[in-house]
Amino acid sequence: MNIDNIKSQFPIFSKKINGKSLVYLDSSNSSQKPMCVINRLDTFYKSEFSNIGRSIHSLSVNATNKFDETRMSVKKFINAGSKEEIIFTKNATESINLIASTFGQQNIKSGDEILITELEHHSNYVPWHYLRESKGAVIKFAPINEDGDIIISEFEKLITPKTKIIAVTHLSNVTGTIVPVKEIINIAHKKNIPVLVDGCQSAPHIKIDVKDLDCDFYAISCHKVYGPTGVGILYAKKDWLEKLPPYIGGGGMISEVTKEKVSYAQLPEKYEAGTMPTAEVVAFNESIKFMESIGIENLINHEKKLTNYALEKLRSINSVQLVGNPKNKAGVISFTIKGVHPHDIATILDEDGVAIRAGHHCCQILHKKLNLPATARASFGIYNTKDDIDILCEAIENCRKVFNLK
Amino acid sequence: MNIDNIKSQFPIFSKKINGKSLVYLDSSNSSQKPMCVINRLDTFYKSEFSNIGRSIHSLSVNATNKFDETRMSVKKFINAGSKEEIIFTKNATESINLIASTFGQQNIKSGDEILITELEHHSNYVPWHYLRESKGAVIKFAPINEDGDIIISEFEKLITPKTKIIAVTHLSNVTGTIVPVKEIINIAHKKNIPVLVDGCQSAPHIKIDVKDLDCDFYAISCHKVYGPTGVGILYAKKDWLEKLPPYIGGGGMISEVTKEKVSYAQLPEKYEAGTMPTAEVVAFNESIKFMESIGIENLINHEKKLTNYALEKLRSINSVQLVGNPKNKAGVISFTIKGVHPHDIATILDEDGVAIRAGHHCCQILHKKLNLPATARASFGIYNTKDDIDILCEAIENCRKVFNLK
Amino acid sequence: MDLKELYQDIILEHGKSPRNFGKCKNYNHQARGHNPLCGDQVHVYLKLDKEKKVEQLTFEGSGCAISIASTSIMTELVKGKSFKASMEIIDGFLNMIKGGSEVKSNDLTEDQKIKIMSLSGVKQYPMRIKCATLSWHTLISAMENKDKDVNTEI
Amino acid sequence: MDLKELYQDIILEHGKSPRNFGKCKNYNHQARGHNPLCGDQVHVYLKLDKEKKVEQLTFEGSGCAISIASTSIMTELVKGKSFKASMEIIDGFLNMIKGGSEVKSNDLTEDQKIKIMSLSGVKQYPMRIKCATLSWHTLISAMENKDKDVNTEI
Ligand SMILES: Cc1ncc(COP(=O)(O)O)c(C=O)c1O
Ligand SMILES: Cc1ncc(COP(=O)(O)O)c(C=O)c1O
Repeated sequence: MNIDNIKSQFPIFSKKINGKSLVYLDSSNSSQKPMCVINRLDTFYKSEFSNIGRSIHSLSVNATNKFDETRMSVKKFINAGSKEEIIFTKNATESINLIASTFGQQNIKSGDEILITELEHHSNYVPWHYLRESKGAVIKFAPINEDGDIIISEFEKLITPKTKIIAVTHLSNVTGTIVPVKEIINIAHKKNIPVLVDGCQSAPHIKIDVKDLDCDFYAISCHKVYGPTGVGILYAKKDWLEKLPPYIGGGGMISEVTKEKVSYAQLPEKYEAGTMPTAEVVAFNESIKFMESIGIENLINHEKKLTNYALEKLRSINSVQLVGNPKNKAGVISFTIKGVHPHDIATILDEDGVAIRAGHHCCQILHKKLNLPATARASFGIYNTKDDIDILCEAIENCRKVFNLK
Repeated sequence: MNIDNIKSQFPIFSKKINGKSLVYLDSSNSSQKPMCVINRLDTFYKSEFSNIGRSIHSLSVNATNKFDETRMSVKKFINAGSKEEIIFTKNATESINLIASTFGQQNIKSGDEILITELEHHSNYVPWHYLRESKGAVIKFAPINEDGDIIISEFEKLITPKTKIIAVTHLSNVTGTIVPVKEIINIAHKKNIPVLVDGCQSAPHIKIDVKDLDCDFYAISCHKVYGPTGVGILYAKKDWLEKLPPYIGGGGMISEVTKEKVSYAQLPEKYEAGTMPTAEVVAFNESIKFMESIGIENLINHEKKLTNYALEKLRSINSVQLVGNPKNKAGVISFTIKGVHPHDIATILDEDGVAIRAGHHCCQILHKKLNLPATARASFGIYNTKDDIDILCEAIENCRKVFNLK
Repeated sequence: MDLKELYQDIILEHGKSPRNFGKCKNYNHQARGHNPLCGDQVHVYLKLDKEKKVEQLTFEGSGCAISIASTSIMTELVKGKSFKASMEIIDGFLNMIKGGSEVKSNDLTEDQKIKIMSLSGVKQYPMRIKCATLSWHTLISAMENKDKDVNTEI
Repeated sequence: MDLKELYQDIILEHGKSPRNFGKCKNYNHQARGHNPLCGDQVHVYLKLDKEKKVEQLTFEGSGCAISIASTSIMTELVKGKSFKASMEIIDGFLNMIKGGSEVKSNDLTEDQKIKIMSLSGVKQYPMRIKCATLSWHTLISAMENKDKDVNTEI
């Protein structure tokens, strides 16, 4: 697949926004979907739909196989050890809650410490906050420096004999920081502390190899990886999933049920209660195939070039301040404009068909640390081009005009 | 819309199963989807996709509005008091877990009683079982009689001063029993006990009016109501939702977040953490419109006629035993055939293109009570016809042939 | 849609140099408003005299041009008004922003009416309506002495 | 696909009148198997003698024709075999059902081979494979004395 005309694979780009071509720079929020994924949903609903697992009829057999194929693809995509380690959830937020809740039940008591970072998305903080409330756990925040990088030496110092779990993002959805999670996991494992990685932003932008990372848990949202909404993934080492208690309870996750007791299904079903987002999981297989047909290396290269181009151009605009300057950065760029609030930036850019996000991006702690109430964020996907960056920069110029700034 | 050729609205029926036309009698498991719903998904992903709520750009504004419109439609569809009472979940199983977990945290202590029935699906038992394990609650099972009806006098006797919540299905997914939930809620409320209704099976088959029922909680799975997979609904009275603690924690459900504390968003966002099944919720609006264009009354009539026709025909087959004979019954018919195990029935019927379900239908307790290890189940949707029943009955005859029975 | 309608000079000017900014002395009512989606904050300080007239009205907070300008204009227009007149102005404004007609009030001068209508461009920008209305809701809360923080979902 | 292939007379006959049904006396190994999806249950009772030869092999349980016939045939074929030969037969069967070639074993008579191959029709019916294999997995568990219930996800 040729990366240069990849936009043609995404039907949304034939749409006009306020009469202008759509320049979609909100992929960290959710990515657009390629034709093959949309078509797969369509065919599945039109000619293959059935619930999975529970019925013997042909439609159900086919749907069950297709569902399983996605699980196998995900296993391969992230290099998991077995398909039992791949659990389908509704989003990364649920994946993290699943671990915080079940791990917490079993392993957290009053005074125990949970170590996270100042970069974390609310979805990788609130679930741990619940354990603070219910169990009296203590949450520590590993600090970042001015560039938006985790200070590893400080991180290490925050690990104590009471640290029970570490939860850290792989890629910041504000600064674009690529966190050296392998190094962190290595440090943690020497002290026998399990590590959860929030892979929400990394999954679409970085090659993921959970075996190489040796992480204990990894959370992904499929809608950010060119997949349908309504599906998330939890990777967890099999040992953990066998040891931890079940999470949501109901049909499909049980073994034997009597009035007195309940026993649970084997993996991965133990963690997949109720009817799954069947069609969406089936269609997500196409997202993986799509990325693989491009080649993860090519995708990374493309986004790297784009990011560097964008950084250079934005730096050359006087009124623009970039947020953070991390050592390793992916295609997520937050910025502010002197004299124009991010919400106003977003509105003015939208007038030119440029979709960015403004606000705290679900990272209030990070924004407080940076002493910024809000930022504007442009984030890239495989479909973005240098033209998009050029239009972004022109639209930024327009902010100054609208606000009568020099 | 004319109910007689409604099949043409469902693209799946142009598919052949083993060379035969599809006779889909597994709607209690999951319904097929009409063209309008499939098309809505398609257009939304192709030309409107964006995440909701969080961004200011035009795509996001439109998506947010469309998402809200579904919430308003659901509110109207079940006659809720306000849109704050409609929470989107991933399925009915999550809806029930949400209430069991949050209500349990706040209101259940050791020795407290939870009253359910012998008809319940595992999804309306396992979540309560968790409270038995974590809190020492006691679960009581209201008995059914031979016909598959709840014995109301026995039900009443099981209510004690320790009963803290009652959870009951509106429509059994095995016997098709329509449970007199209004009567049960009335009894419960006289004693100030809240009632959760599992409306999974009723939503596609019965007119639902939560105000008239006066239930405290109502759970629905959209994929059984001609909607996409990946979406469920929890209705709850506003007072409850305001009083109960939050459930899944993360982005979108917070108000203010600092390193020390977290406060939560208002309703309904408080219970909608992380990225929602955006496209699927948007498309579900078409499912509601579809049902309303037929008219709920017409739909009920159609299914009533079909059920009576099927019951009559099945009763006339000597080897067939019907499971239960409830006073009020909807289009869910479970049966056994002397000398042929339900799994074998399902396989043999599938050969004729007839899709039914065999097993315990996630109701092991009910099957134990009925002293049946498994049953075969034919369940109807708006698209089924008398022809389908005729083909079912012929296929049942074929079971006897294959098994060399007289 | 027209950006010039939204960002009129008067809005930009109030956004840049808000009136009545800070905490007034001797305030006897106050309320905090917050938009959880974007992080906008506003804190309204209010002094009602014995007749419940708005003697003082100031604010602190951070937000976009629309939000700051709207708050600034609000303080200008409401300060000095009776309780009843204040409530009428607030209702008139919220109604106008939600798509209603222009604000009619005997308590506003023509100049003030032009000022309040300068915010009407927001109508075209549904995602920005909360920016414009947050402080007004917060003011109601302060006047009614509700013991609750306001957020824009209301 | 062909229902006649699946429901051969020999299957129907074993399904209706299973051999070695019940709990044998003096069993020294046992295991329970369960298919959570459909509720099939099997309980295998096994007596291994000092040389670990299968002296007795019986079962109890409920299930479909395929499952009962498969278990019945299994008990017939494995009873009297050495530990090693038993394991070979089991492996051969599981391999065949998963799409492998026919079962080769020096320990089975031609008649027995026909019997075991009568189950091969199941290959065409993926959802029914678990029905056929549950008891065989359970037997392995009993022979290896694993302290775990079996279920067909294995
Ligand atoms: C009565 C009943 N309750 C609950 C459920 C669970 O629904 P879901 O699997 O969509 O969560 C079902 C369907 O399987 C059902 O029939
Ligand atoms: C870093 C990070 N973590 C977690 C999430 C939560 O993902 P979701 O909303 O899909 O659950 C997001 C996306 O919003 C994110 O960017």
